[in-house]
This record gives sequence, structure tokens and C-alpha cells, in this order.
Amino acid sequence: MAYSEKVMDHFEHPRNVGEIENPSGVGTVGNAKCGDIMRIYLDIDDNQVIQDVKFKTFGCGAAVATSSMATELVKGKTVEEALGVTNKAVMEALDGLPPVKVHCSLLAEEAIHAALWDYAEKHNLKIEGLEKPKSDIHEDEEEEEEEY
Amino acid sequence: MAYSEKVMDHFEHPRNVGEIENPSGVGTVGNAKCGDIMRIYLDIDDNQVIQDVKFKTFGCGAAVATSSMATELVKGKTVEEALGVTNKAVMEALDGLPPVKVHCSLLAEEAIHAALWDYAEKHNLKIEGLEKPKSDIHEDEEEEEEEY
Amino acid sequence: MGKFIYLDNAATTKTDPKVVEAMLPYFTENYGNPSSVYSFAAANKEVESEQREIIAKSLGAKTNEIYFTAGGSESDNWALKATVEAYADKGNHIITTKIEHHAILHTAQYLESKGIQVTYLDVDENGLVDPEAVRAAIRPETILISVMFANNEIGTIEPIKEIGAIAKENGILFHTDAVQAYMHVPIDVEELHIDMLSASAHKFNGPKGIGFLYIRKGVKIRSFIHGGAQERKRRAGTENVPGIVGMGTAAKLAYATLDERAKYESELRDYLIDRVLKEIPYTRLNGDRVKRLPNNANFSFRFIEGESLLIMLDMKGICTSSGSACTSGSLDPSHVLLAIGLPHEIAHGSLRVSLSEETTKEDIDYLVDELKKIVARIREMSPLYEDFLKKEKVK
Amino acid sequence: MGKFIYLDNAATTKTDPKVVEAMLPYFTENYGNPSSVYSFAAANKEVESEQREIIAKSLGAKTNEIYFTAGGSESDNWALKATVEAYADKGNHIITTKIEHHAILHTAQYLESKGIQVTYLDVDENGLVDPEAVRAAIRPETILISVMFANNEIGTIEPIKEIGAIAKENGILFHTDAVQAYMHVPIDVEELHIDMLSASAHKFNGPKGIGFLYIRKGVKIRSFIHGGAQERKRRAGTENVPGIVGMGTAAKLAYATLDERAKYESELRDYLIDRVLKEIPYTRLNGDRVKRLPNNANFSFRFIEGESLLIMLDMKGICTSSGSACTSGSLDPSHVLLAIGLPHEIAHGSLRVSLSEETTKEDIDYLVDELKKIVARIREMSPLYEDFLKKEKVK
Ligand SMILES: Cc1ncc(COP(=O)(O)O)c(C=O)c1O
Ligand SMILES: Cc1ncc(COP(=O)(O)O)c(C=O)c1O
Repeated sequence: MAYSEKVMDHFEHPRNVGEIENPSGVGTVGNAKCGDIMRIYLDIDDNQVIQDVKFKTFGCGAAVATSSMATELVKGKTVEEALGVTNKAVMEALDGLPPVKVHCSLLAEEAIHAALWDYAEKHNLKIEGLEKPKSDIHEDEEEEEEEY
Repeated sequence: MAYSEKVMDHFEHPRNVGEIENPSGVGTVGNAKCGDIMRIYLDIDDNQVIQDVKFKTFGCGAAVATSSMATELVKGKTVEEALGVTNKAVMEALDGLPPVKVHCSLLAEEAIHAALWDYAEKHNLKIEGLEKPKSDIHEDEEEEEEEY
Repeated sequence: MGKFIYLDNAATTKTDPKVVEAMLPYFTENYGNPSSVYSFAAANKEVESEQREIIAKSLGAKTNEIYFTAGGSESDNWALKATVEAYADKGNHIITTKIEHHAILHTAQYLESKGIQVTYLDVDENGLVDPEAVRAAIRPETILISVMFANNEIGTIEPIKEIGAIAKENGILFHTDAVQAYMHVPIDVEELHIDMLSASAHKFNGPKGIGFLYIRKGVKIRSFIHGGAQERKRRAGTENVPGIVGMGTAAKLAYATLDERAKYESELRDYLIDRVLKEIPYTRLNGDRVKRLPNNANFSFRFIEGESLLIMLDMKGICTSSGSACTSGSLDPSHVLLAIGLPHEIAHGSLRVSLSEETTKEDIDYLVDELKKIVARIREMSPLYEDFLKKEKVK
Repeated sequence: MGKFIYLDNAATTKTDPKVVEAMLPYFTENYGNPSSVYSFAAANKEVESEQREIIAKSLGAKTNEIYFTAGGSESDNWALKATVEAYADKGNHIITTKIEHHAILHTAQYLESKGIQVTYLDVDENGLVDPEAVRAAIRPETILISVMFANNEIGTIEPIKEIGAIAKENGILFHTDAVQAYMHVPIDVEELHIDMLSASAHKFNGPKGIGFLYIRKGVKIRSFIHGGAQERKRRAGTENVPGIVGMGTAAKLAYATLDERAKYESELRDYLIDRVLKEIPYTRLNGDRVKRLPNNANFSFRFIEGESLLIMLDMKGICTSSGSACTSGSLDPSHVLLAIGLPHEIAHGSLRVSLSEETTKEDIDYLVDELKKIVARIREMSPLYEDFLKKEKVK
């Protein structure tokens, strides 16, 4: 699979695994058919700062590692800042992913967005720049071999 | 090529190579297109006994060896006996030939027949059982792989 | 380095050091091209013949019915594509199954794109093909039945004899992909009415990149790789002499130990299966419990995705696989597991353990002990398991 | 054992002991299937990549343009058959030559039987293809030009650059069978406008049973061997890791010495040619005197049949060939020698001597000395020579 050391570290020692009771927002994306499901729990305070974040993931090594890294990246950030955490940022923080695994980082981004959306809905907020997340990002995927 | 020791012996030390001046009969068969030509010279006495025989051959190892063996087999025989020297007899005397080389033994038989025919014509004889030889036996050949 | 336990012998095997030793002279000493005239090289033709004979004997076949190829995939491609070509006047329909290796499946799909009709037979929940379904699928224009001898993922051994008899009765050619079965279970092409059979050396401690196709005398297929007159004009290319010697030597060694190996491995396999099913909850065995390759065990652990499992086992020094090696990296769950009726999320969580004669009971115990911990750990992380537990509570 | 002089390096070469050494760990230690997930095996994917890079660099190609195959024949079959398939909407005509190796020629004939139009270009008396004849043969429906880089029998090097330029100008794919040329002459696929190129490891001191096809990025051909997702989904089959490492190592070694080897061998070759032409009457050199592989010499001795010559040389410990190795055993004279205009009886009497860097001047002297005696001896036995002498006398 040729995962980077960072990916392996986050896979072996995933940060923030677990659940949050009565979360400010929770989002689940992906589907079992495609082999990955990510669920993110957010605990957000009144200043819109993410105080805590937890995840559960059913998926491959990259799915676990991107979930772990995504939670690390949004923790302590404001909602607005968290929105800026893209799949690219996650990938970079992990020193890259194999091409077939790029979709995992998209899924992680989407999982954060889904949790934020849930938070916004529950709190009747409108978060600038946040769209209703797709639950499944697989439709975006590309074949590795573009030319044939 | 997997030639038998006998074949190799007759190839390395061919018996009866050469020409006979004023032969009783001479026959040349085969053609250069197919890669083998055999010429047999016979010296036949008044009792129809083959006193001497020589050959020249353009061809592969098996062509040389079968020529050599065929001359050995007819030497000292009567014309009638010589007619009985078949390609099978030549092959057996050589402990067999690879399948692709069986045609060489046919060519050797044919060369003897051609020389005998020449002898018969020159001496106005009719030899029982001797037919006008084909100069080229390759048309009889079969593919090794009969089934496809 | 810590532990190292290789339990992926269905993906490939270690080349036996005796095999390598037998190959070595053919690289740097007897390196001649067997088609050459001079004795130095022509001797290699003999050597090749000897290997062919070893293999022919092991199958109850004739020496000149064994054709060397570059492996199982080439053999499978050859058998299917050349049959379709050679028997085009007879018909354009072939019968195969949904659980074939991709070397058959993708070739069949390719042939479909060329206008060939293909029936892909279903299998039951244990992966077994029903011989009566084969019979029912036969049409007047059927020219080939290709059913694998044993499945590479779930280890199920198919009813080859019954299918062979049906093929023979109906005058239809019968090919079997025996890449996983050859040298792991006894095979007699006469008794089983097999017309063509694919095998690959690296699955029985031979080298990679060499295999063979058995073609019954009288089967009219021609070349798949055209060119020189090698392999009785049916497969071109300078002969891979070291590879051929390696395969022959491996076949000789494996044939001599076939029965005892099968006995040893299947006992160990059963021990593994029993422990796993007893000690790890929400687990199922995939493939037939009895009609099964001696060295194969395949499990599904609910709520778990296979790759994570493999990586964690790897971290413990254990080499195993999920689905087949060729498809890892792809996102689709195994077509075999879907064919036996597993839902997608369970199909994603499968583990194949394939033993060798070198595997010990200690290895298996270590595997099971680690597996228990790892499965528990991954489930802790799984949103599916979380949902499941919540539902259970509600009940 | 007496003398042993191997002068048939065009048929196959000795595997370099350094190559074997590099291969060895991949049989019994790092034997993992590169497609597997666990690190033990996945490391072999890296190893493979390194070999691919070595080869790519040697051709001025990109790493992902190199696809491993089982040898030259498979590469040739793949290039032709897959092109015809992939570009069927564009046309159904291909251009090749009369002097190709059978791996191309028989494949082209097979394609003809499937309705493809094939132009087989003539060559001149030195075996050279005229680029203008290539241009003239192009039709609107031409999809492929396949011209060998250097001929395996007579050693002539074709005007690949000119042909490549014509192909490019006309937007037609250009394939070259470089099995004899790769690692014997410098090749740059960019400079020469080559879209596909076949090579085989055993022709440059690598192992048998492994080769590659270079496929320029953008060429749309798909698989020839269908199945698993190996080789970027274009060539199925468990990777022959030892073979790949062997080929990569051989390429690395050969690339480093290419220029000096070519210089050394061509000087020796010229010495051989000069001696033979001067000292043996009724002899001709086949192939171009200058545009010629550094290690190839090919002679025709009138009144002589090739096999006898080979066997007698063999008895003196000298390994050489007549025509190509693949066709020996067949009764037909070389199609290449007929194509350069030799009459049948002369075409039957050809001798190919192919050197290596290990060949010495002493070897060549020994060869020529024996050759003189043997040719004289066979001519003594030849009815054709007898007739010739008689005619000469009459004059
Ligand atoms: C020019 C040429 N093309 C193709 C081949 C076929 O290569 P292989 O025998 O490795 O398949 C050869 C050698 O046999 C050759 O010389
Ligand atoms: C059942 C089956 N068929 C075919 C193959 C292909 O064999 P190879 O990879 O040697 O080409 C394999 C293994 O990969 C297999 O398990």
C-alpha cells in the first residue's frame, strides 16, 4: 500500500477515537458498499470553538488515518476555521496518500462538514460557505489511468 | 536435433563419399529448394551385383547419414536385393531419425532407385518392382502435428 | 525483526530452495536456446521433456499434452480465447461461473465484447456450482465449459468430476482453472474428463512467471502467442528453461508429498477454523466446510473492513490477505463473497488465511490470539458496531 | 571436454552471474506477491518500480511507459493484436516488412486471417527497408507501422528514425521489435519517434521468460492477457519478481557498457568478416556491411547446407546457428535470406555468428581456421559443387 509513516502512525495510534455524549453536532458519511463510513462528533462551545472532537470509522488504513488527522486539525479551531480544513490539508498533514486512497481524505473533509451542518441545523445557524454535505463522495472518483 | 549415435557416426565418418567414373548407373534426387540433394553412383557387374557405390549429398546431418548408410546397405548386394532396401531399413540401421528428418531416409531410398533406374535404362533392362523414381519426395511429407 | 508468519500461500509461495538449486545451472552454465542445433543447447530440449513428463504423470496426461506458458493468467486467456476462435463454426456460447478468478472472468467479459455469449453460473452459499445448473445452461451452440477446480478466495472445491461428465456427455470441451488446486488436491484428467487445465508454478513452491496449460490431444486450439515453432508450434517464445526446470522440480517434490501435506494442512486448518469461530463473535466461515482446499480458511468478521485488519496483522508480523491479491487496491468488495450472498459491508471484512506445510500449530495460536485483540480493537472504532450495539440494547 | 566457444548470442545469452545473484533473494526470501497489502510483499512493488525506472531511463522513456511481459514474442503479439483492436474504428491496415521475426510475421498472418490488411514491405539486397516505401504504403486506413530495429539473422539495422518521422508525420502508430537491438545499440524513443518497442531480457544477459513492451503514454491499447490489475491493469498475472529484477539488473549492467561493448564487438566482427571473405571462396556476407549490429556476422557458403556446417562446427566445440534458432528443424530456408534475394540453395547454406563481449580474437581465429576446413570438406561431398566444377572446366 505504500502508506507514509505519518499515515501509519495515525492508523496505529488513532487520535480522538470514540463518541461524545450529547454532541453539538454529529455527521456520518460514506457507505458500507464502498467500504468506508466515517462518523464525527463535535463538541462546540458558545464562541463557536470546537472544544472536543471524536470519530468512529469503518474503513481501510487511510480512512482511519484521515479521520484521525482531520479531528486533530479541527480541534480547538473555530467553526469558520474548521470549514477551511480541506482534504488537501489533511493529505498534506499526513505526507500524502496513495492515489487510490485520495477519496478517504475527501470523505474526512465531508464528515467534518456533515457534523458542522448538523450543528448548524440543531442550533438554527447559517454557516457561511457550508453546503449540505453529500453523504457519499465516491461519485467524484477518477480512475487512476486517465488515458485509457 | 537429437540424432542417434549411429547417425552422428555416419555423419562424421560418412562411408562411400565420392564419384565413380563411368558408373553403371547414377541417380540424383531432391532439390536445392528443399535443402537436400542426393546423388548415388553404382558400379554393377554382369551378375547384377553391386560392386561399388559412392554418393554425394547436399543436405543436413540426416541426409548425409542416410546416404552413407544406404550405400553401405546396398554394397555387395544384387540389384534385386538392393531394391528391397527400404527407407525403414535405413532408419532402423541408424537407430532411428527425428520425425522431421524421416524424409531424408525416403530420399536415400529414392536415390538408390534412381541410380538403379538409370542402370536399367542404360542396359535396356526391366527390373521387376522398380518404378520410375520421383525426383522429389517432399510432396509426401506430413506435418508433425497431425491433429491440428 | 520480530515475528514473521507467512499465511498467504494462496497469493504465492516461497520458492523451495531445492527448486532454486535445480534452476541455477540453467542460467549461467546450460544457458543454450533449446531450439539450437549444437549439442550444448539441444540437451536442454531433453531437460524440458523430462519436466513435461513429470507434470504429465502427475495429472494422468501424456507428455505431449503439456504446454508451458508464463503462468496461470496466460493459460486461462489461451484456453478461452483460442477455444472461441477454433470452434467458431460450432458455436459462440461458453459457460463459466460467477466466482472465477479475474483471469477467467475478465477474459470472458472481453469475449462478450467480441460477441461471444457467456453464461455466468450462480453458486450456492458455500460457493458450490450445481452440476445440474451446468447441464441446464448448455445450448446447441455451447462450445466450452470453464469451471475452476478450487476457488482462490474461499477455497471451495467444485464438483469437477460431475461437471466433466456432463461436458463429455454433451460433446463440449471442459476447461478448469486449477491454479489453486494443482498439487494441493489429486487431479486425474482422465477420471475427471478434463480437456484443458491451467496451472501456475508459484502456487506450489515453484518460481513465478511459469505455468502450463494441459491440452488434451485432439483439442484443436492453436496459438495464443504466435511466432516461433516452440511448444509443438502452439506457444512461441524462447523457452524459459530455468523456469521450466523450476516448475518440474517443484511438481516432483510436491507430488511426492501431496497426501501427507494435505492431511497435515487440513488438520491445522480445521483447528484454526474451530478456534476462530468459537472465540471471535459475529464471525462466519466462507466457503464449504468440507469440500475445501486443505490450506485455505476464509472468515468474515462483521463491522470490520478488511484492509485495516490486514495492516494490523502485518504489524504483528502476520501475512494474510483479504479477497484476492490482485484486487487489493481496488475499492470493490470481492465478487466471490458477493456471489455467495454476503452483503457488501460483510464482504468488505473478510480475511483469507492460507497455510503451507511449514505452518505450525504455534503459528496458528499466535494468529488467533492476535486476531481476537485486533478484531475487538477495530470494532471499538467502528460506527457500524456502535449502531449494532445500540440496536441490541433497544431490543 | 575440449574447446567451447559460444557464438550464438543472438539466439540467447548467458545470464550474467551478477544478474543471478540479484535475483536469488526474490525466490526464497522476498518471495511475496507485490500486490499484497503487508509490508513484506508490498516492498516488492518498490523493487519492481526501480527496475522499470532503469529500463525507462535507458530508452529516454517514462517509468510508467514500461510494461513487463514474458518475453519478446508476447510483446510483439501484444503490440500488434491490441493495436488492431484498439484502433479498429480508425482503420484496418498495418505495414510491416518481409524480414520480421516470426513473432511479428506469424502474428500479422494471423491478423490477416481476421480480415486485417497487411503490407509486407520488400527490403533491398542488404536487408534495408526504404523509408519512402513505408511512406508509399500508407493508406487512410493505416493504423500501425511495425518495422524491426535490427534483423535477428543478418544483423541489418533499419532506418528507424526516418520511419519514425514518417509515422509521426502521418499520425500513425510506430512499433519496433527491438529484441536484437536493445542494449546493443543506443535507442531513444523520443528522438526516434517510437510509440511501442519490444524487448526480451535473455538477449542482453538477463534471464529467459521476461521482457517488456514500451507503450508511449497516450497509446490506447488495452490488455492482451486479461485478469488481475497488475501492470496498471494492462497485463495480468502475478509479477515475475525475480525475472523483473534480473532484467533490470541486466539492463543496468548492459547500459553502462553499451558503447565500449559495441566498439569491441564490432571490431572483432569486422576482423571475422574480413578473414572469412578473403580466405573462403564462393562466400558472401549477408546484411549491410555498415548498418549492422555490432555482434552479428552472417555468411552464405555456396554448395553447402547449413545444418551440416553447424554440426561439424559443434564437433569442434563451436556454437553457431543457421537462420534463426526458432526455425531450425523446419525445412524451409530463411525467409530473411530469400527476401534479400538469395536463391534457395544459397539460402540453405548460411551461417550466423553472433559475438559477445567475452569473445576473443583467438576464438575468431579458431573459428575461421576450422570453418575453412569444414567448408572444404562439405563441398567435397556436395553434388552441387561437383556440378559447378564440371561446368567451370568446360568453360
Ligand atoms: C527480432 C526478434 N523478435 C522477437 C524474438 C522473440 O523473443 P523471445 O524468444 O524472447 O520471445 C526474437 C528472439 O527470439 C528476436 O530475435
Ligand atoms: C484461481 C486462479 N487462477 C489464475 C490465477 C493467475 O495465476 P498467475 O498470477 O500465476 O498468472 C490465480 C492466481 O493469481 C488463481 O488463484
